[in-house]
Amino acid sequence: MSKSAASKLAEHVRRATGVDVAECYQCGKCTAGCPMARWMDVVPSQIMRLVQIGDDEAAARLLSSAAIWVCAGCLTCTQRCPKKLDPAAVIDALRELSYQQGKVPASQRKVLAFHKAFLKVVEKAGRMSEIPLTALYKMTSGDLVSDVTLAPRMLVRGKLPLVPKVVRNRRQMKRIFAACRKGDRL
Amino acid sequence: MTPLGYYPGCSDHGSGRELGMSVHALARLAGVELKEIEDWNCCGATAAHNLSHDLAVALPYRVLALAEAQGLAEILTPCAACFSRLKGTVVRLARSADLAARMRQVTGLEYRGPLRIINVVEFVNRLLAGGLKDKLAAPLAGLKVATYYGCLLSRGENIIEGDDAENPASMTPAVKAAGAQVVPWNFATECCGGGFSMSFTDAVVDLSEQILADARAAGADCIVTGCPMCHSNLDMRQLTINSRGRGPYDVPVLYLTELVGLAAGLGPKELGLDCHFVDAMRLLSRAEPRPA
Amino acid sequence: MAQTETKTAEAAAAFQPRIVAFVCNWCTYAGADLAGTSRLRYPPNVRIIKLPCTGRIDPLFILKAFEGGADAVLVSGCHPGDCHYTSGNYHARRRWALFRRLLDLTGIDERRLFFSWVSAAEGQKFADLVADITEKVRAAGPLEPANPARRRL
Amino acid sequence: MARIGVFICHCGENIARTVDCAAVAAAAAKMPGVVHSADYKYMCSDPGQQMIRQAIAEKKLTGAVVGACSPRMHEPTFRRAAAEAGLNPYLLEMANLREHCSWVHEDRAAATAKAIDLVRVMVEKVKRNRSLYPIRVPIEPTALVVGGGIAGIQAALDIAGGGKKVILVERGPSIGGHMARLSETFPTLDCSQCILTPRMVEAASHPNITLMTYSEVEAVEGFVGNFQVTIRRKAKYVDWSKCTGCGDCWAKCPARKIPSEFDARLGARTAIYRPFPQAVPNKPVIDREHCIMLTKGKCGACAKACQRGAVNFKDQDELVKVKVGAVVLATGFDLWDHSAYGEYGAGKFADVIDGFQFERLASASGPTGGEIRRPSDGQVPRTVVFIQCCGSRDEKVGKAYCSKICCMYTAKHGMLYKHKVHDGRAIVFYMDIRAAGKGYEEFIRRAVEADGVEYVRGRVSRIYRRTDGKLIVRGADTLAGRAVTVEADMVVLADAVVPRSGGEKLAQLFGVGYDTDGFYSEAHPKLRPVETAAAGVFLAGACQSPKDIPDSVAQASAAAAKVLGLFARPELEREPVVARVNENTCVHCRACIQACPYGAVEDHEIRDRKGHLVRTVARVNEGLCQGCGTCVAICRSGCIDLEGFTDEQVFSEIATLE
Ligand SMILES: Cc1cc2nc3c(=O)[nH]c(=O)nc-3n(C[C@H](O)[C@H](O)[C@H](O)COP(=O)(O)OP(=O)(O)OC[C@H]3O[C@@H](n4cnc5c(N)ncnc54)[C@H](O)[C@@H]3O)c2cc1C
Ligand SMILES: Cc1cc2nc3c(=O)[nH]c(=O)nc-3n(C[C@H](O)[C@H](O)[C@H](O)COP(=O)(O)OP(=O)(O)OC[C@H]3O[C@@H](n4cnc5c(N)ncnc54)[C@H](O)[C@@H]3O)c2cc1C
Ligand code: SF4
Ligand code: SF4
Ligand code: SF4
Ligand code: SF4
Ligand code: SF4
Ligand code: SF4
Ligand code: SF4
Ligand code: SF4
Repeated sequence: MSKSAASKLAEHVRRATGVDVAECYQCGKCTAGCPMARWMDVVPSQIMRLVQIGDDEAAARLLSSAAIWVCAGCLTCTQRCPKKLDPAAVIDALRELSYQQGKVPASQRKVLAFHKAFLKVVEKAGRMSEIPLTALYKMTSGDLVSDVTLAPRMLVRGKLPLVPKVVRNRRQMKRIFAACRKGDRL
Repeated sequence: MTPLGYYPGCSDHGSGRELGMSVHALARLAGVELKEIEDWNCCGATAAHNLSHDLAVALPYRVLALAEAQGLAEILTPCAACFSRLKGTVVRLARSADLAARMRQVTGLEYRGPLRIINVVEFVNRLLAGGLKDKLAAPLAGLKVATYYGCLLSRGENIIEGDDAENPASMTPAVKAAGAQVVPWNFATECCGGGFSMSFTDAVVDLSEQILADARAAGADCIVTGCPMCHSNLDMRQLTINSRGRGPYDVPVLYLTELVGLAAGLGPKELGLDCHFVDAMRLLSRAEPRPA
Repeated sequence: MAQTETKTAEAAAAFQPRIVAFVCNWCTYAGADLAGTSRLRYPPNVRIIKLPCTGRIDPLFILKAFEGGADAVLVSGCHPGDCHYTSGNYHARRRWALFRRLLDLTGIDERRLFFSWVSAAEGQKFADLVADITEKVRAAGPLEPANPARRRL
Repeated sequence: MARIGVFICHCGENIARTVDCAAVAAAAAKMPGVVHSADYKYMCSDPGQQMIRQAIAEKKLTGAVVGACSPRMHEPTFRRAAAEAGLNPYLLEMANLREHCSWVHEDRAAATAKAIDLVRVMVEKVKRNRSLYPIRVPIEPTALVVGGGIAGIQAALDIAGGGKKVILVERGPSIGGHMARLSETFPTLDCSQCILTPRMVEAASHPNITLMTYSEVEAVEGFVGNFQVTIRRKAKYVDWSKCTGCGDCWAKCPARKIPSEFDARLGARTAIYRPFPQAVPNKPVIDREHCIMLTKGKCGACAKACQRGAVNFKDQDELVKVKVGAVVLATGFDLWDHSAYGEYGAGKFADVIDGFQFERLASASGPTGGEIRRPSDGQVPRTVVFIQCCGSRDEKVGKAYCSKICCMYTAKHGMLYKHKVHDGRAIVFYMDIRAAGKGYEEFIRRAVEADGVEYVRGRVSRIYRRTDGKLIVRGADTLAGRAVTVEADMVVLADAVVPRSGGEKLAQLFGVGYDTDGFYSEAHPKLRPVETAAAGVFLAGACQSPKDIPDSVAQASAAAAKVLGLFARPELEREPVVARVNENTCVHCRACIQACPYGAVEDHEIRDRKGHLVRTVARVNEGLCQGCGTCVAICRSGCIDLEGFTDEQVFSEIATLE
């Protein structure tokens, strides 16, 4: 059991990550070092605090926050936490929950579209390659204009392979994706 | 010599191809056989862990299981992002029997483990210790290098054994062996924005610019890295940074393997040096032949 | 221990090991006190016998404890160098090497004899130690005298 | 026939919550030899003790067992009660039903069963107890104080003021400790030197105090009342009986660039030096590691300069033995070395300094004459960042504790800086403000409200130095919920307070415990805060836990009171737990003589009436024996036993556990 017994969210996080957020004493060192903090609507130490509280209001705020999608997973917070906690893992768990519950905020459309496009390509081909990824991402994110000038330059440098490599045992890949899918979401 | 397992990772054929090229070139030179894992799949970096914890483990699990079945005990994965996923998975599986059982079920594959996963820095250091050092001609004397570790070679399970997370130095011996010098700077471990290149370009531009600015202020002629993601953010995104009116920056970004390859006298094309966005070939003109 | 391996899991769970702990007054007894004042939890299977110093522990005490039905014996005193009596625990340690061999002769598995150092400040260590020993001994099962003559020791 | 009484205490709810005390008492009543058994809510209270006294008298008890808290808590209380009722106090034993049972178990049935076992063990033991009588030993009424900081000075002065002799041993060349290095002191901002130096002088000139500076404790023998302590007087290479402290020598010394410990490496000193102008004694020593003469064999400039011929390169360390009856340890603290913090620059940035360095910058006697100038280039910093809890409250570096003094001195530093650089910015990053002393909260508010020190609540994640020399501090403002970056000219880290180096070795010499952080352990955190587990050894100051000056002084005076209390009696009563040799069976193998850590076992010649030697046996000197029992366990022929822990007693205890 998580030591903050009242918080269902804390218990979920503990089960998913092994982190007991009750141990966080809100020093703020995670926020202080976070490279993405300035783009976050809820900074990492506040994320920890809201998980401690874990009531409906806190959960709603967390799961629909941009912050959990903005986190780059750089582990700076985890590296320096004086309580040896792992805020990055906590954020991972919240992100998965947010996705499963369909709470991803509109502002994070592009980020989500990218992750989904990436996994779609991997599901279909077993490997990621730039052209299908970019094509799928652009279709789903609506972000059609950015980086159009980069593609030709990548091409001439041999960085856009035209014939993507694929995994032979496609059945196995399908099985893995099917097994990891929760509901209709992955 | 027993062959070293090799996991190329998806960027090997695409955006990070010069890393793969230079790794292979060095391995050839050192007489190390790299045996690619057959039918390997994408490890899921950097998307899978955002949406599904299970998938983030299952994808690398398949790779590990294949490698083990193919009789490999050690796997080199030059991409730092893949390294992080594979090594993280090895560690997590060793820690939790539950997870291992679930993965067996999810994938239908058997992995007993633990395999040893090594990254590009460990690979280079190993080659150097194995005799490659004597083959270096040090044509890079005077070159000032900012060694960039980023997140994936300095933190968490990714940290190289014996290194210091805050002030890492595991690349230093290789840079020195290549005759170049390491400049002290502040952004060796700061995040470049990682996988947000496409989906959150603003952040990558900002963060990468800080890194470039600090390297330049420190007097570095180039940045050396071991991660294709960092490389693409720092190299390719320099164009974006410049196009947004910041800069202009013109800092070559090399893979450690390219740097050591140059010192070993390998051809720049063989190392993929011509594939960079920011001209790296000009570093060669600075290269001074070592006095006989 | 062949006979313990055949034990069923329930039997192992039902089995309450008896552990006798010989501890010194200054370090481990105080450490156990600290475990109490810190309200730490550990299994109730240990019975402490207080002595001034581990140097006072006669190997016969241990044999007697096993003979009396202890499933395990713990000997714990001050850390090396911290002995309240400057060197009593050092003398004790020198005797243990010999004693382990003696124990072997009696047919008692030497893994049932535990040595540790617990200082007055190490309440947590004491609690962990007792929990650990209890678990190990529970897994190993009750001490069945291999040689019934041992009872007459 | 044994007539044993058993008394089970509920300790309010503390025992009764998990142990069925009535059931324990009932079970005890059935134990062989028990003639009386009772339970009560608070055994140690007056009515509880009365119950014991009454039962002893009415039931003619020959022994008693109190099942209550740890004997380390109340054994003296109950033994006193027994004695008052006419029972020899050593015929009473305690079963530890609280610390070893109710507090550590949850299962009521199991805890009750264990409690019954614990009582049974003691009943069987007490049946075999003998009446014992305390041993009386004379006391040497001289105290040893180790460490000459404010705590040691205060303890020495109070003991000396009480009319007893004191030997004050200080490792450095001068007394004064860290307080001598401070600029002004919270919460009143008195000048540290002004309040300290008069006491230093008083200590040096007090007729009852013998000052031994540049000295360290080397070895300790004996026990409370009679310690023999060997002190190493390190070679000073200056004959202080001739030296006048004129200073001609250090003016001439060519080894001038040695970083000054006193000035926290911000200033330099010579090889022949006194640490600071107000040093006591105000005479120099030669630092043998840096003196050119002592390392390379040439120079001698100081000797030439000295008109009194006081310099003596042939000086040697000297071992001095003293006899003392009590000891006060006052070895103080140090600051944690923040070079372990890679994210704060690993100690490599000259302008990231520690608290002592700031004190020296702010001190009128410091290397900058009291002007705040940063070490790298001597500029006056326009923005200074102060970071609290550096190393403290950080499990990553293994220090979970709060260093207690740094909130206060950081506020002081911010204030002093603002007093000196009016238009500068002082920014403090803090997690909590711990200002619970008298006038302390008011002091903090003054720093904020009157002096404009800016407080930001959050820890700092990283400091790095930009090429233009600015220190970039990345912190958080958790109250505003954002990351903040400050461009600073200087950063002051409030490093954790840690015990002095070598403290553990000293503790081992005296048999004093220390905690995992290395701070000396008191005998009881609330009720015996200046005593240690080693009888006759007391604690004062920051060696026990981080302390400010008022706390250090208060504890020093308390330690002095304990020493004076001990010395008020001519003799000491000691626990009669001693070994005894059965002279009839001893074969004089001398194993015990060699094993005894106190040299308490001696050869004893048995002579007949005519004085002819019959044989030689071992005999224990009660005055020296401390009752460890090593000799007992070592005697192959079983002819030594230990009072209070006889073989018979221990075997009977073991036997009950069947
Ligand atoms: C930056 C800073 C600012 C401070 N400002 C204030 C303030 O404004 N107000 C306030 O009340 N407090 C302040 N303090 C706290 C104050 O310094 C301490 O409370 C005080 O110095 C503790 O005194 P002490 O005698 O216990 O220890 P110390 O001052 O450390 O003295 C110990 C002495 O023992 C000696 N010694 C150590 N080991 C041995 C040994 N083995 N043998 C012989 N001698 C030994 C040492 O050489 C030293 O002389 C400050 C502390 C710091 C770090
Ligand atoms: C809610 C609460 C919880 C606490 N919990 C803890 C805790 O867990 N741990 C801890 O360490 N501390 C605790 N404390 C603090 C602790 O109570 C005090 O530190 C302690 O009681 C102080 O003791 P004292 O002797 O100074 O004062 P008091 O306990 O107040 O004793 C003063 C005595 O003097 C008598 N007296 C007063 N005036 C006169 C007079 N003119 N003439 C004669 N007699 C007089 C009073 O009747 C009284 O008996 C707690 C305090 C509170 C309020
Ligand atoms: S650094 Fe750790 S303890 Fe501090 S606020 Fe973040 S998670 Fe909590
Ligand atoms: S892992 Fe995420 S939250 Fe933690 S420092 Fe990096 S970006 Fe910030
Ligand atoms: S010159 Fe001589 S008398 Fe003067 S301080 Fe030096 S040693 Fe002492
Ligand atoms: S002999 Fe040593 S102390 Fe004296 S002046 Fe020379 S260097 Fe200085
Ligand atoms: S006293 Fe203040 S600054 Fe020092 S450790 Fe405690 S809380 Fe932190
Ligand atoms: S007043 Fe009391 S409760 Fe409030 S901060 Fe001070 S000590 Fe803590
Ligand atoms: S060890 Fe025993 S027999 Fe030997 S001298 Fe000592 S008391 Fe006598
Ligand atoms: S019990 Fe024995 S060994 Fe211990 S001090 Fe006394 S005489 Fe010495």
